[in-house]
Amino acid sequence: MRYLPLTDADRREMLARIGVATVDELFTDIPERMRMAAPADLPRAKGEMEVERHLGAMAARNVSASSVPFFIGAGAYKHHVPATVDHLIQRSEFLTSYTPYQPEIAQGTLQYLFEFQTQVAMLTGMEVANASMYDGSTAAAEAVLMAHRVTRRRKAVLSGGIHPHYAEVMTTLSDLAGDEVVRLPPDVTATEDLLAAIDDSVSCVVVQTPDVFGNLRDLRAVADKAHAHGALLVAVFTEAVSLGLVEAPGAMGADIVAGEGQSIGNALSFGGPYVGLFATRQKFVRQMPGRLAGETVDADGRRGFVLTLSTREQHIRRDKATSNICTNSGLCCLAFTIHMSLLGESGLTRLARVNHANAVKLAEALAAVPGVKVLNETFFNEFTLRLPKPAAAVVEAMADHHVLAGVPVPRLLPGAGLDDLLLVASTEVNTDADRAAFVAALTEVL
Amino acid sequence: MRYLPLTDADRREMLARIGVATVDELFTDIPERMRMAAPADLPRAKGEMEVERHLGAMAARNVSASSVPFFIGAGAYKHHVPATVDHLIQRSEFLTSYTPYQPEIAQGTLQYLFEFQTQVAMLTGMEVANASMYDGSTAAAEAVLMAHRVTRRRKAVLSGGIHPHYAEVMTTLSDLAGDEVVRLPPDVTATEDLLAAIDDSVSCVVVQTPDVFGNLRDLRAVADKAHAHGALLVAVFTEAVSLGLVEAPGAMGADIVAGEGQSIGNALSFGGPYVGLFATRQKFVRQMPGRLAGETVDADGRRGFVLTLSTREQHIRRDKATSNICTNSGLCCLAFTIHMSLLGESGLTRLARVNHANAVKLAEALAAVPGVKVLNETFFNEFTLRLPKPAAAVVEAMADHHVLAGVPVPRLLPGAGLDDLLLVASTEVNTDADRAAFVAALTEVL
Amino acid sequence: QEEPLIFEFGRTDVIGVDLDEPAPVADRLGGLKRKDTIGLPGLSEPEAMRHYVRLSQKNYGIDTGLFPLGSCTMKHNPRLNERMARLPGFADIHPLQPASTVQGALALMDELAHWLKELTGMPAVTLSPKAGAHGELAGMAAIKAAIAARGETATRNVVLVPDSAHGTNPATAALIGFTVKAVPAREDGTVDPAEVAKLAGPDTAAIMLTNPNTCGLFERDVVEIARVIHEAGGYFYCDGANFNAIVGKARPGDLGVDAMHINLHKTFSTPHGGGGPGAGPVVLSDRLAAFAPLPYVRLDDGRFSLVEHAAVSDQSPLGRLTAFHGQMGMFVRALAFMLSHGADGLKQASEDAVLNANYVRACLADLMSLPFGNRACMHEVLFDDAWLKGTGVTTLDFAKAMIDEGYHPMTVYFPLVVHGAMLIEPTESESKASLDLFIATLRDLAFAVRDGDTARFTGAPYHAPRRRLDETRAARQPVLRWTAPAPVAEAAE
Amino acid sequence: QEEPLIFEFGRTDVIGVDLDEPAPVADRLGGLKRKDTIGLPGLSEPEAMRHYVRLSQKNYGIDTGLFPLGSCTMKHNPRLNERMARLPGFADIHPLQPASTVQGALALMDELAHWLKELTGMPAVTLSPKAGAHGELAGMAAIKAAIAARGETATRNVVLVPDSAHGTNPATAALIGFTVKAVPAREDGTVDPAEVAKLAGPDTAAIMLTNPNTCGLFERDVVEIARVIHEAGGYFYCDGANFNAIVGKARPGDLGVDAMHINLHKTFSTPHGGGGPGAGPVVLSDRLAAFAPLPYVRLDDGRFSLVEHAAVSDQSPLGRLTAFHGQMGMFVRALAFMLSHGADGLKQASEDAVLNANYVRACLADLMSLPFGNRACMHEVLFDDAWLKGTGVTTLDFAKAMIDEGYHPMTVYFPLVVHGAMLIEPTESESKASLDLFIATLRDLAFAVRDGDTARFTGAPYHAPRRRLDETRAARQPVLRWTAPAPVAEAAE
Repeated sequence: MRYLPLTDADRREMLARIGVATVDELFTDIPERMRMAAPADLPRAKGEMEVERHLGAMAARNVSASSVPFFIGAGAYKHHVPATVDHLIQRSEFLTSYTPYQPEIAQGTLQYLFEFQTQVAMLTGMEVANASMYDGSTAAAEAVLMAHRVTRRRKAVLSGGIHPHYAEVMTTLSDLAGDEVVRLPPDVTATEDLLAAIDDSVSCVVVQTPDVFGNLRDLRAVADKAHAHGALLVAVFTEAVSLGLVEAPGAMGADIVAGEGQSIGNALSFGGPYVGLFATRQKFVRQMPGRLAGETVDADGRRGFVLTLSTREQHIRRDKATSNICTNSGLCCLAFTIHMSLLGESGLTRLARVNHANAVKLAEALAAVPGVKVLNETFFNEFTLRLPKPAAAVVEAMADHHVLAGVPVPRLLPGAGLDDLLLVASTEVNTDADRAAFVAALTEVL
Repeated sequence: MRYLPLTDADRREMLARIGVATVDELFTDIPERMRMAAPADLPRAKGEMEVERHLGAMAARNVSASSVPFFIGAGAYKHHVPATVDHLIQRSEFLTSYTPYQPEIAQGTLQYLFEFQTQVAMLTGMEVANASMYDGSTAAAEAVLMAHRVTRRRKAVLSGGIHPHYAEVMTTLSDLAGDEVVRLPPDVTATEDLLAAIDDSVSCVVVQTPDVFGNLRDLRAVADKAHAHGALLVAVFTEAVSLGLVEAPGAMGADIVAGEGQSIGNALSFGGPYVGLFATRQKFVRQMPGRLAGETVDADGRRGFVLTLSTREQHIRRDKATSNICTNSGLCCLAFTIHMSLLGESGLTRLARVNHANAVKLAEALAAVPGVKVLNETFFNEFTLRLPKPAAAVVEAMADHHVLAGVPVPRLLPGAGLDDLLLVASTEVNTDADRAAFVAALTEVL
Repeated sequence: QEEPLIFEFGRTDVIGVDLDEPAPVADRLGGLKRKDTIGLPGLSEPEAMRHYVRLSQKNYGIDTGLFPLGSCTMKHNPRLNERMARLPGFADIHPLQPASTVQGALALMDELAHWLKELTGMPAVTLSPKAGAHGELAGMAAIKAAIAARGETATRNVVLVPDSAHGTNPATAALIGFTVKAVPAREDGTVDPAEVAKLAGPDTAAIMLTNPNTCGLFERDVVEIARVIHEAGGYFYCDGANFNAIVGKARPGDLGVDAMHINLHKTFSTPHGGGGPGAGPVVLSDRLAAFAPLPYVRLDDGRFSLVEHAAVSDQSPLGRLTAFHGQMGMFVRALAFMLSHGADGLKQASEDAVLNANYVRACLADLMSLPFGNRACMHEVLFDDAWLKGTGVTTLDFAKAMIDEGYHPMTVYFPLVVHGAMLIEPTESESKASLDLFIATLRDLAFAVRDGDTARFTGAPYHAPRRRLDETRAARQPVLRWTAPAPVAEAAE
Repeated sequence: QEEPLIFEFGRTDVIGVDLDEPAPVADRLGGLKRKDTIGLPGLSEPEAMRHYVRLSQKNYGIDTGLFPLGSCTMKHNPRLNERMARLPGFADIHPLQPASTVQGALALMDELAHWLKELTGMPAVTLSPKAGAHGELAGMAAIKAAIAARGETATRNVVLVPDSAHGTNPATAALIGFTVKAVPAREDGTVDPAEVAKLAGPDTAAIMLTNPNTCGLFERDVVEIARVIHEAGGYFYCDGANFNAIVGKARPGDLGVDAMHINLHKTFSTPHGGGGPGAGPVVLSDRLAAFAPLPYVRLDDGRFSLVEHAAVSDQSPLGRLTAFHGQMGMFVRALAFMLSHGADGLKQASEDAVLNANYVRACLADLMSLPFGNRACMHEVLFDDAWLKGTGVTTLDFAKAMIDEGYHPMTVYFPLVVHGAMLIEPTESESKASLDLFIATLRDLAFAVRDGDTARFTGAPYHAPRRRLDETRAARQPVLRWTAPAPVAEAAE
């Protein structure tokens, strides 16, 4: 077997050195009747060529985003990732390294994490950021738990503009922890009265911008009221590129920012792995979950980086830890930070302008389709359409026309009476031809 | 522009430091009327996404070998290359390094070249090998020139079983150098009388095995007669995998072996880049063309490797050099040597057995198609069919049935009266289904 | 040459990605356009390439040397798996595409689930957890839900956790409101069922047991422990971090396990990537299957679909634990690893991993101290620092000296149950020659300790990108991001 | 840790590629089955991965640092190009597929040809040469064929080559039977047309001139030289190795060039790969276009075809120079580079390359000696060793000391026309910050020379994978392959 270096001769020699006759003698702690007599009922080893054929055939049964006009967003976005990013993250020294517990031989990882943290802090307008979470939804759920720790309260208020999956994750975790979640009803046009829900019992208000329907939210009034009541504002985003064009949550008063970083550097990959971004104020840093890289010096006085503030973590505190997390999204952070370095401020802001311009053009073109209405006053690169038919059926019909048109709202919010709503996203990958194909297919199927 | 780090501010600062006002002042040696006033009449810069689309569309207009039942050989073979190979050759330190002129910081390249040379020598049954040539055909042409140098004669005899492209390259180069080439007529069934062509004026006899029609050649009698007349035997091969199963040229008396190494580690890539293998006897080493890595020690006495015997080369000898070559196929050698290391003796010989078995099965299946005749007595993984119709038309028709059936002999040898012959190759990538598709399509179009 | 931070040489007007500026449109930002600059430095592509390549050169990886980090399972990461995960049909599909356009992806998840269930002997699996600790959360949440369904939420709230457990175990239990009670290990490093019986009762929600445990030993009384817990009405959560030792040799389902997460990045070789991403699917017994989190894949009449919402009639009160369906990229890699090995290869891999660890044990037992005696271990061998006593060399010093010999150190100071722990896991990916060199190096170091060559250890590492780093300073005065240096007044010229 | 040779740790029974043994067949080998064993060592995949990764770590590349190798043009190698070259539609097609199945490939060759012709202002191009020297061969062969077509083979057989030329120039001319005559350079490092006129005559086949030349200077009298050669009835072969300095600034066709090879791996960034593969297409003037080697691409009615055989009526007596159609993999990369830059970007790249070289010159001119005075250079700057005279430090020593500072040395002892040459080519890929650091380092070294710190140079490198290697020994007792050590008689135990 190509992955196993030992030969039978090696095995015999080693068993002799150990002083046992067979390898099974090393497994005698397993109760004999529990030992498997035969291998599992699964196929035998395959060569590389056969594995490629097997998995290649599965891959070929999926319609990839690049192969069709593609307008799906709702928490994951199709962006172009430079070839350099994928090349670099496959460097053996990055790919096959471990959590940098031995910092002297892990400065590569530690330095990029330090750079990543700084980029995330800058981007969100916050003071500090951690070295990433699993994804945006778990980052948001951890933000709520953190807000509880900071405020010593246990009730979170969730805007109706939050991505339903995110709201569900927050709810699941809060239910498990015995905390309370007040989830406002779906708010398609950003008209909910969040302020009314804030009182002295609330630990945090969680608001997403752009929200799941694409609306941009001005957080300032919410921040003010939350702060007046001793609560925190948790700002959530699912489209990191928006931060290149839209006011940063930090500038609008957010205390914790949790978001999804997939858009920068990471593939769609059917939902994972992604990279959760998490930033907060300096004063809350010891309540922050997740791994942190920090600057220090070595025995010769040279600058170096280490994992730090690990007393917050489960290795040390065990059942008193801020979180049970002991993984981050290392390689996805790396992809994020490389892509962000390539973009820089000029590139990110331009990318954001291209996204917005493409979305505006698309919205205008779709608004002209009879029976179709764009519901958004404001948006970045995603907006909500009202269709004259159920959106799910329209999306299926358009897929037959080789256009992936967006996410039917009932897929996210079944039974909410929003069956005729469709979320549509447009990024830099969309061309005029893509937009024309969308309009033509939509006109056809309506 | 993403590849250019200088900003306009940098440029201004640097021009000031140099002491010129504009960059054009650095180009004043170019006669003014010869300087281009406007940029070339070519498109402007494209972003990565646009380049991908442009080239991707071109790529999509080609039928790739993996996408259809594929049986084309005749000098380039479709084999499976492990993912590890391509990963490793893309390591920055291999990919972006130069010819190892500074050996202290190029031991990586030098050691793998030394390993490569040893592998090639072992494989061909020869004493020494160089660090590769451009491809098999140029290696063969260089072998002829080398034979002239060694024997101080200038007439080469070429077997009629040599790949016509190879024979043409040898002829072109010999014509240019004013040397003589006697090219025997195409020899479909390996029945030519090579011995009769050998006399005391001949510098070398060049024989390919397996030959272009797939026949295996026993070189021993030719070697004996050549040696008796003071001539050398140059053995050529185009399918390196055959050496895993068939007697090595060195064991059959070859003095120089020149062959194509593409089959091991390298993609088809429409004909290039490939890797020429070149091996000979120790006593001829100073007449050998091409780069050589050799073992030595450093100032601390530790083993190390350097380029050596460069006095043969054009840097030093200029117009007296053994060859004008100053490039090898570095990265293709690396791919070859990695793949060969992964195979090892067990893997290479098994790979060869699989190739042979697949070819035998295919030959048997095709021989059963009415009107089709397999002409070979012997073969490794390629053989010649006689068809009842012109082969070129059959291949085109089968391509419409999504089977790439082989190379019509007239494509290689137009006007030779061999229009009904088809070269067919089969490697480890072919499955039973592929063979069935071949038989079905052939039956259909005949 | 030192490698600066991107903030020290990047510039906000440099770009490494070419995009045309769009034609102006009437914006739809409603006045929320960003006003301030961000300060993000840009690098041209050549600068970025060199920066990250040079950073990588300061790292150690499996590909560069033996990585004997016990409990972390640093095995070979096949590049075939990387290639497969990058097929556009897997990497370039959106989680919310219509099911008709992702049948292959759903089929892959289904096939992975099948392998995991067969290998563990468990009837159900949830794929969505994003990492081992996330899997623990999913499994313990299922247990909590099952207890709730029994109406025992108020009374059944204690989770038993052995001292030797990973820190994530108690952290997870506590996170979701359980009370954690420690189970002491007996002298041989394993859990005594009698001890468990003493602690088990009507308040027992579950035991969280790692098996093989973090001392590298198989819990030989696992069946009895399962029986005791089940008898008390609790559930058996198994931490599957060390499943790699027994794949193909024993099935957790046969041992009485109710839930177990599987670290795909350990047992099934998806790359660790400097700390992630991982993937932590959880296999579940019949008793817990109904309480798996959403979403999951369903097959009806040859069509796969994704169940993303609980039907009203559904038993499961447990919702989502993450936005989408889990770590697809890792699923592809893990399945490629499984297919490549096959049932036979996976068993052989377990055996080789155990053989390698025992070989290391046998070759070092005369010099280094084994806290539980010189008996067979599983895939990793645990030494303590008894043999260093009085030498002036600590476990940490010894570890750092290994760096100077070109090795990544083993896991140190874990598990907590032995003093100055050194936990060595060679994995099945090491050849005998590689182990022999490693063993010779450790023996050489051990002799140096004996010979009193203390400075070689206390000052180590000497030959690494950095000497020993001051972790205390990092924690006391945390500097967690770059900030622009204060402008220095320029001296008058 | 030293990295052994594969022969020292690989074993013939170890396999890193899994294949099933085929069912036995009646072989068709006619008794030519291999009888002996080969001796090839095999490595498991983890062993192979580590071996080659560790070997790579002993190399220096553009990605790891500035690579100022004059005349070699070590510029950034975009990974986009690698990705494009690996598209199955390019990498996985066979050179002898029916033309109908490779229309995209032929279109790519046609488009690349168009770019090369436009950028050089030449009407024809042959793509098949495999490297620069192979391109020289193609170009000089075309000249030889043209002379033959004129019936002057016997009389017109001298090729003029300046002293400063690459060694491949005289080697190529000699290889195909020309007599080489040297043209001395004038004091300013360029060729004097008067000198050419003296040598030119009815025996003149061609001049081979590198422009910009290997001293980094543009041959300012190139037009006059072309006129002189043409008047004598000869052809102007231009070595295009340094074309990267003038792309978008001047066109060789306008300067009177008849043939010029283009190193795609220099000017258009296909990776050097430790010494290859290269690619050396040759552009040709109208006078030579008919004598291009086979094969070439033709477009008729929107269909591309490949002309692989000369028609009987064809003028060209020149056949194939290589088995297939050239370095397709490099064509894809080069075209990706061209498309990415566009006409505007290519011009900017030339300007930046020249700017960078002149900046280095301006910043070092006070310490190091410029053989032709402190005047503007093109894309590379040439220093000699006059400034080292009497210091006990040679050009080679200085170069090796640069290694200790983390830099790859510049080209040394080439061109031969100046003593102890040091030829620095930064390329357009370096940032100003990178150059400033490089310059500061060289200045620091230059001061160390002045200060008499000789050992820092003569003993260098100290901090490299190897100290200085004994090249004489390698040449005197050549060891060109591994051989099994003689078996040592085992001592009786």
